[in-house]
Amino acid sequence: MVRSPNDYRTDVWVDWCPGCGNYGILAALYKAFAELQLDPTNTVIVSGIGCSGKTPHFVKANGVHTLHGRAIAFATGIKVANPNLTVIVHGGDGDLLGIGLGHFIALGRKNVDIKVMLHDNRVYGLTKGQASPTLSKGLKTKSLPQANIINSLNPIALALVSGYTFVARGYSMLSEHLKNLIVAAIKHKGSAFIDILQPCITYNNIHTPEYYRKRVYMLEDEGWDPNVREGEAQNTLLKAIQKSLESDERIPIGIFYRNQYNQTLEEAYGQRTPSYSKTLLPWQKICKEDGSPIVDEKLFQKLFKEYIVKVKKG
Amino acid sequence: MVRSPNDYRTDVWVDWCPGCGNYGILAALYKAFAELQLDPTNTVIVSGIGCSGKTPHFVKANGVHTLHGRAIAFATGIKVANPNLTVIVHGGDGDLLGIGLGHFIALGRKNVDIKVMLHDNRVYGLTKGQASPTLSKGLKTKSLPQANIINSLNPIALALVSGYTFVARGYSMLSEHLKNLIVAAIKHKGSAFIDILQPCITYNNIHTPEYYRKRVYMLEDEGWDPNVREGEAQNTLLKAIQKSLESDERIPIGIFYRNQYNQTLEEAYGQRTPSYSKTLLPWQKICKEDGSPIVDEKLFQKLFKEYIVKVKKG
Amino acid sequence: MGGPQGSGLESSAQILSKALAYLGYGLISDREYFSNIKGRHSYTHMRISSNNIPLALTYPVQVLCAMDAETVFTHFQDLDEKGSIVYDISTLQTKYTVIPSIEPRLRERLRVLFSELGLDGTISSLTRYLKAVKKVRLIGLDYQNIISEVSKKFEILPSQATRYLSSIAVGSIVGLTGIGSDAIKYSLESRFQGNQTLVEHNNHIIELVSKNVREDYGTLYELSPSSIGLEKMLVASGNDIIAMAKIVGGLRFQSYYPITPAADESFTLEGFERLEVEGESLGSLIVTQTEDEIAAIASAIGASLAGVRSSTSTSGPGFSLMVEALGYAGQVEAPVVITYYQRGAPSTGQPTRGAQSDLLFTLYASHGEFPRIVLSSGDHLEAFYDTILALNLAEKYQVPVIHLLDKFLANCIATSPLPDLSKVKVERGKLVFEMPEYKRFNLSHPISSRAFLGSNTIQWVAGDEHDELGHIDEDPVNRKEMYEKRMKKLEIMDSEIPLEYRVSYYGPEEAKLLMIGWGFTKGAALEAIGRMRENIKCAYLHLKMFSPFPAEYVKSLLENFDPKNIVAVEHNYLAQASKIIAQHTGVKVEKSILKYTGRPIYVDELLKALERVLGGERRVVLEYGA
Amino acid sequence: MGGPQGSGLESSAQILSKALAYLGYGLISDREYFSNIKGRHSYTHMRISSNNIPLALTYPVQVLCAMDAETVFTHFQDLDEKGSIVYDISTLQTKYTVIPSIEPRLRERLRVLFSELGLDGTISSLTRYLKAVKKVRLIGLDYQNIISEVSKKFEILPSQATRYLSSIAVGSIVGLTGIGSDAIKYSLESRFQGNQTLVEHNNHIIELVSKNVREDYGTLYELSPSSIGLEKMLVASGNDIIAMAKIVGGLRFQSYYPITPAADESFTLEGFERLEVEGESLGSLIVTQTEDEIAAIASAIGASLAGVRSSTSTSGPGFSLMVEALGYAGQVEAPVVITYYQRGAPSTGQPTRGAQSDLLFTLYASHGEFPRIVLSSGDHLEAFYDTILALNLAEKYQVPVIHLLDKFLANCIATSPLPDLSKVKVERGKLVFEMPEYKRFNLSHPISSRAFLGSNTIQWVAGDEHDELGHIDEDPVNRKEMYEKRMKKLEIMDSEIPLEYRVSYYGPEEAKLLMIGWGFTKGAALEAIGRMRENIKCAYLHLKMFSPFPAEYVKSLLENFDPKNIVAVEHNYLAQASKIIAQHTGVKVEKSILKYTGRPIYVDELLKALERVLGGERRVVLEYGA
Ligand SMILES: Cc1ncc(C[n+]2csc(CCOP(=O)(O)OP(=O)(O)O)c2C)c(N)n1
Ligand SMILES: Cc1ncc(C[n+]2csc(CCOP(=O)(O)OP(=O)(O)O)c2C)c(N)n1
Ligand code: SF4
Ligand code: SF4
Ligand SMILES: [Mg+2]
Ligand SMILES: [Mg+2]
Repeated sequence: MVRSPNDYRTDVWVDWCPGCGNYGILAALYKAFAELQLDPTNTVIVSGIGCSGKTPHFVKANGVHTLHGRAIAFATGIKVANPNLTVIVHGGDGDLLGIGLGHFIALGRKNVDIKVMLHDNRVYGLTKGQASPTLSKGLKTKSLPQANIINSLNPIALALVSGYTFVARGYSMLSEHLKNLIVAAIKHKGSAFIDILQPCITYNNIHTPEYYRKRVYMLEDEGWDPNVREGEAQNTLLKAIQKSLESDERIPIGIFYRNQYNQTLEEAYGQRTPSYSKTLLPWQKICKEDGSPIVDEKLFQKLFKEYIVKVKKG
Repeated sequence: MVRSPNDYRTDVWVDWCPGCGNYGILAALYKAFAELQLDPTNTVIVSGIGCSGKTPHFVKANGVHTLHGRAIAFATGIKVANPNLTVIVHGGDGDLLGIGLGHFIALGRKNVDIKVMLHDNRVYGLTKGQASPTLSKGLKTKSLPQANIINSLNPIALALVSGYTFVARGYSMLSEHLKNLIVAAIKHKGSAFIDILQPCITYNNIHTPEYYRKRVYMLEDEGWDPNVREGEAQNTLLKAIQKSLESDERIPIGIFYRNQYNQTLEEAYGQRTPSYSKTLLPWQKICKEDGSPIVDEKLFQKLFKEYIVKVKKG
Repeated sequence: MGGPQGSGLESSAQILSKALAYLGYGLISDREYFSNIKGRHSYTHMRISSNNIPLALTYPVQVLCAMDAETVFTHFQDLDEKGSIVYDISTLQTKYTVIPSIEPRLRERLRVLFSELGLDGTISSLTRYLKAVKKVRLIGLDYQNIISEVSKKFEILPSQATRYLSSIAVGSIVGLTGIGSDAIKYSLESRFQGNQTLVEHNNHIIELVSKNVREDYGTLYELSPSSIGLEKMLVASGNDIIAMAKIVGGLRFQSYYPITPAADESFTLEGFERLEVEGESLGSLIVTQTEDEIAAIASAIGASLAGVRSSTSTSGPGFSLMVEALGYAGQVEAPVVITYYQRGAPSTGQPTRGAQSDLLFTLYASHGEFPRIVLSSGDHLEAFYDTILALNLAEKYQVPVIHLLDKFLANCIATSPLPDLSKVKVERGKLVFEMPEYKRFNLSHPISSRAFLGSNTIQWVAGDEHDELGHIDEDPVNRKEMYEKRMKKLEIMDSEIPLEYRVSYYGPEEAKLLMIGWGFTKGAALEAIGRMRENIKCAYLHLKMFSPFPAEYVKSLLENFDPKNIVAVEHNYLAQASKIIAQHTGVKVEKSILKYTGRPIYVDELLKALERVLGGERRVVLEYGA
Repeated sequence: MGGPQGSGLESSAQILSKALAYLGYGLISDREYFSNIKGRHSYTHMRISSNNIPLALTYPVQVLCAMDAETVFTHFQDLDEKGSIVYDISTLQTKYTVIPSIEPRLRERLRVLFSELGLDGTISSLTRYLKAVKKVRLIGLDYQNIISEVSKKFEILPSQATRYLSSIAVGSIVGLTGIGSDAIKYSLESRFQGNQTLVEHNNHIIELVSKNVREDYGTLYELSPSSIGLEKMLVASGNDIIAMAKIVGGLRFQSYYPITPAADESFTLEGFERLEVEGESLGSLIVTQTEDEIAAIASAIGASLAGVRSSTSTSGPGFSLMVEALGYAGQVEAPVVITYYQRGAPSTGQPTRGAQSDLLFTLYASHGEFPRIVLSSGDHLEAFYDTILALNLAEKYQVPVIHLLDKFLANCIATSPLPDLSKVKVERGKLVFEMPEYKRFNLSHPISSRAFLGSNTIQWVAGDEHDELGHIDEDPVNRKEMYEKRMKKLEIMDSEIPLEYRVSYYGPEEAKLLMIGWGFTKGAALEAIGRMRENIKCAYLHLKMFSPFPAEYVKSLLENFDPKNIVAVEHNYLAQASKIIAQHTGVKVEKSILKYTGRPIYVDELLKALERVLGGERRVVLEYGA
């Protein structure tokens, strides 16, 4: 059976505000899934809390809607437990770069094969529009009583410095382009990050589709090559960081950086413990037919011999 | 009274392992305090948990020994409540870059005038030598059962990307040089970070004084200029990031980056609320002599007029 | 009044509230909404009285004002016999089956019900049924027409005029109750602070609709003049009144991480950072949004150590993250106030619904043992005084104080008299500003003198067990003494804090039936006392302070009642307060009336439940409300 | 045996333990140490028996082996009349005043005591006093001499030879007790796994010292041959035995963030990642160090959702951070085991000391209400079975399980018989691997069929209140049903989990005095039963499961006792378990014997305290131990 984008829709009513950028992300996701013909039973969307956090309910694939800021931590457990799953994280900018920042960076360090989609609307949507970590200092979106007083983070630079091996930016209103990024991220082996510019129609009257229309341009149009060649990771990284510092007046989208040479954490575990790669943990036997543990008296004594003392006779 | 380094010592027994790099940090701190003639009653050392976390007890100045990973968050409250205080954070690499990473980055964003001293020993000292976020993948220090499986972070690059306006690296065994860095950091207005290479004699048999002796060199010897000139922050930043990527074989110490042009959070609050700068919060009056609140019936009705309805007569 | 979230209903409720207050009426108004920004069903449930300030909500309602078809389908059963329903006649042909935002379970219930009643699922058939069977007055209006008129009259785009839709609700209620146009004008002026266009446009719709309604149906619910007799009234939500109290109480530092239903308090506080009255500054208030809740409480404790009255506001998920630092505050004897608005739990639960299921958690949160105060409030004015009390007790006893509230109170708008500030004092406890050999944790008394960081002292503070100076100390004798120093505060607080701050008894002394509750339950319980049938005298024991718990008083009081006539009334499953009673007094409250749907307890259902309890039922679970 | 932390004492204790086990003796050995890596005072308190496995520690001790002067000053009062002290004669002139690591309070106590006794503060005067007044045998050795000899003999640097200092302690005990050289050889081989140099060097010192001691003082404490009769013994710390149990129980994923006293368990587990026996793989175990405790529990829950038996181990501060995710597990019905080692609290507290002060916290941690299991263990073998029980119950009931232990157990090395694996089963509960319209939260039964992510199903999981599919749902009827579905599990668990897993009664049926305790208290209580004077029959009620609490059994049992003869024995201030009893049964346990210095309850002090309780005291606070 060939799955169409529509086959990944659930019956759940999508309750984002009309005009919200999240619709574009969802559409791109459906299309990417269809293009890759992902098996919904082997795909898991993990999310945090926020408007963005609702994504899994709208997708017919396994969905784990977790806690604010913790999606990556849950996802890491899922992926390490079963590396066969395609694991995708959807989170907000407050979610991933505010409360969840520690996990966001840890994922870069670990290079677990998880794809992180940042719904970057520069506000805390679901709590009614407070400033998020990607809102620049001095800006006053309509829901703020006063201008934002804290400097913003640069998600791309941060992901690069953290060790993500695939770093990209997309724009929710350019759904085809975004779909391609998602496909590339899923195909990539290792931790992947897409900063998705997502207009919040209700609370963010600065970063509107209008705003982005004027500023967004595609890296590929400039002939940008994000790919690391063997041994040249550092140069490519530095170049990508430089690109990421480009001012707000011209916003590049596309793949900034892609490094195919780094070992994933799952691979490292497999190297350390070959049986980990041979039989997936969930399907490893832990007891016999009758329910008794596979570690029986004999195996127990062998396995734990350093703790067992054979008492001297007589 | 002129204070000597010794005047900043307490009677508490310093219970670090003999030969620990922390001694060098402590010595540099005493000297820096003496050079700046810091008033102990107006100085606060805030620490997390770890071998590094014990620092405040050894210094005769206010000391707040907080929770693992949270020193920066406590320090931010202290400094914002009383910007007159000199506030210094001492933390471990697990403390600041593991569990406390979110706060570490948040401080960069906020540019609160706090000085962060990272006791970078690449292990979790006080819990007996597990790998910390600055230990490279593949290394196996003597306390690890197997080689470290997770990539390390680059503290300098991270601090730069986070927005710290003063970023430096010191080495605990070069106490005079380190002292100078501490002095410069304290003199700097804004969030300052010093990555202090600190041999852990007990658990880290790789990053020993021997190791560092061979690799460490001083930025100033290369004529490095860390200072941002007006309007050139981005270039200087990029250059500093590039420098921070220098491989482990040659380790630069000194000031990587210094930006004097950014507003601190305290300044921003003062701008928003002039009385904040006029009278320090702790000394603002909140009640009258008799204990009644300064907001009396009359002021209450004026202050909260939008919530008060005068009932129509008759 | 119901309609889609984000369509202006919240503002309509405010406009109505102020207009009614202007006329001297008492009101309470609950807002129910989904965890959603736009489109899902929300409603305001308002109760108005001309002779007192209503304390709780009740069903059925007299008027249902539906901005959309979903509201009709969701609420038609809430309507009283002979009540009135205002609805949009353009929705007459709308079937419930085509409304995507109706949740599956409600849709299923409607399907069953409509098929039983033989209705075809349209608004039209439903309203006909209501008229025929429940004698409901049908007030069908053409909303689109009204909007077009406005758009024409003011020469604005129809899409812009749509923003005024919710004023149709206000207009119809104004028409039905006879609220005067001066009151509406007053209220609009106050709501739109100088934006005359908004005042004019809204006013126009309200006048238009109210005139139509009045002409066609009469002033069906004409309000008699108020006999309440207040000259001034506070009209505020729980969030707002607590913000005001914090300012009066001398708060200078509030940290928070956004979370429903706490964030509105911080939002309100942000409006007062300058603390200016007529250009003169009373000080300054720092309101700071942190990177997470851990940072929120940590920085509040930091500010407290520096000598500033500080607090943080949060809800369940946020408090769960604050637990470690709460223990730190306990261990280092730092005053700090946590304003805790309970919501539907566990976990993310029901973020925008109410509950009282976090009581046991707050009492024991964080590892280890340390003294804390847990204080809860039952209504707006109580919350006002308690907020200041919380700030005082935190500093006086150098302990963390958890002020336990809930979403019901947070979002309810209520009228109340102005607080009596002559009753309010600021107490900062034992302070010292200069001392050469200062010992922060002097063992000579459980409550040591407190110095601010930055005064003429040096101090050390550590979450490790420490000596008198604050340095780490593992000596067993010091451990015991320092542990006891802290724990002794529990006894001191218990003996010093007056009983009237901790528990209140309402009702006749010789009552037969005793309700025990806390927090927002108060309103419904008090109303129930008044409305219970004559021969059953009821009373209500309102618990406010759970730590230190007024064990002796509660015990001796309970002994006056027949155990089968004592009933816990709570918004949780376990009857948590009664567990605490058992723990402290050995008295097990065996009966309970509980509700955990996320909606408040209504007076009418409580009355029915009380009858069932009298009839012998041990546990009644309430479930009314959409 | 005492000496500076980091000087090899831990290893000495292990060597002695294995040697003693080899000879069939029973032993229990507690390790006390500061939150410090090197230099502060640490000691091992060991009790050895030839006719049974000792369950608890007691004072006074027969032999005190001091590696340094600080040990002598810290422990001389622990010595029995006529006991023996082994010490370094080169410290004879050392005064307590020059030892910087002695904490101020102990120094002050020594000052007072020595001045009362007219001693000058040197080891020399103190030992003379001990000999004269307490008839203590003085075994002075020249440690430096011994080390020099070794350094000469093996041609190693003296600084290197110093590493063997702690073997002097082993040697002296071997000498005094007559442990055979075969036992020591066996033990050294096993400890140093093939490193013959270490075996040889250590063995040499041990032989040398033991010979000297035996020659000069005789085998003062010659152990009679063991009558225990076990062929094999487990010699392990609590941390280790739990690691073994997890492996037997089928654990496949352990996440952790380092913390004392939990981390050693994960460290042990890491050694078994490959799960290989003689080259054959039994599977694999992922042990993963996370960025913080929040990630630790979140990833364990994630692994659990993917179908893997998972757990995380932590202590108070870590658990405090796990609270939010704990509620998530409760809400989404995810099995997960949290192995929780209590330590001195609150806050950072006493990181390396023991306590039982987190019980109430674990019962109510996280906002809202959800079923959980809280299970505690009293000794090594109990902990072994309970660990597997925890893994089973978590999956069977799809709830989070908190396995509550403490630092005492974690760090105590004890001998025990090998666990009886025929009693052990793995139970995974209701599983489903394939189902087209799979409903993860099917409402038809409180326990729904569980599918793994990645099996042939699709499921949604949300911390928000959800419908049967797992999608967010705010409908009040669904809310009530889903809430009740979860909470009903409490009743099911209560009715299904056998009583013997939850509570044990020890002692004669017709006892007069009842102790109630939990966790590590068990050992001291059981010994006290045996050692109480003849005419007072004692019993001990060992509580193991606090949620669901075996209320009826406990209630009816307590009714058999005179309330004045029921006493709570706990390592906390509030007598937490007795609070839970009161809450569930209405019975208030009015008497208590409590200890909260961070040191374990010793049998001798417990006996004295029981007498005081019999004499009418309501609350006895214990404080023995350095
Ligand atoms: C621990 C915790 N703190 C706070 C919240 C409240 N909360 C819900 S959504 C949200 C932020 C949403 O912002 P963002 O992550 O940017 O997502 P968006 O809604 O913009 O997609 C917050 C703070 C929560 N659910 N949990
Ligand atoms: C919440 C919490 N988790 C874990 C610990 C245990 N702990 C104590 S020190 C420490 C780490 C120390 O490592 P680092 O921060 O690098 O400091 P160092 O000792 O190396 O100076 C940890 C994990 C704790 N105290 N609190
Ligand atoms: S609030 Fe903003 S982000 Fe959330 S659904 Fe509405 S438009 Fe989208
Ligand atoms: S363990 Fe390492 S960091 Fe800690 S005191 Fe010892 S040498 Fe220093
Ligand atoms: Mg956002
Ligand atoms: Mg470290």
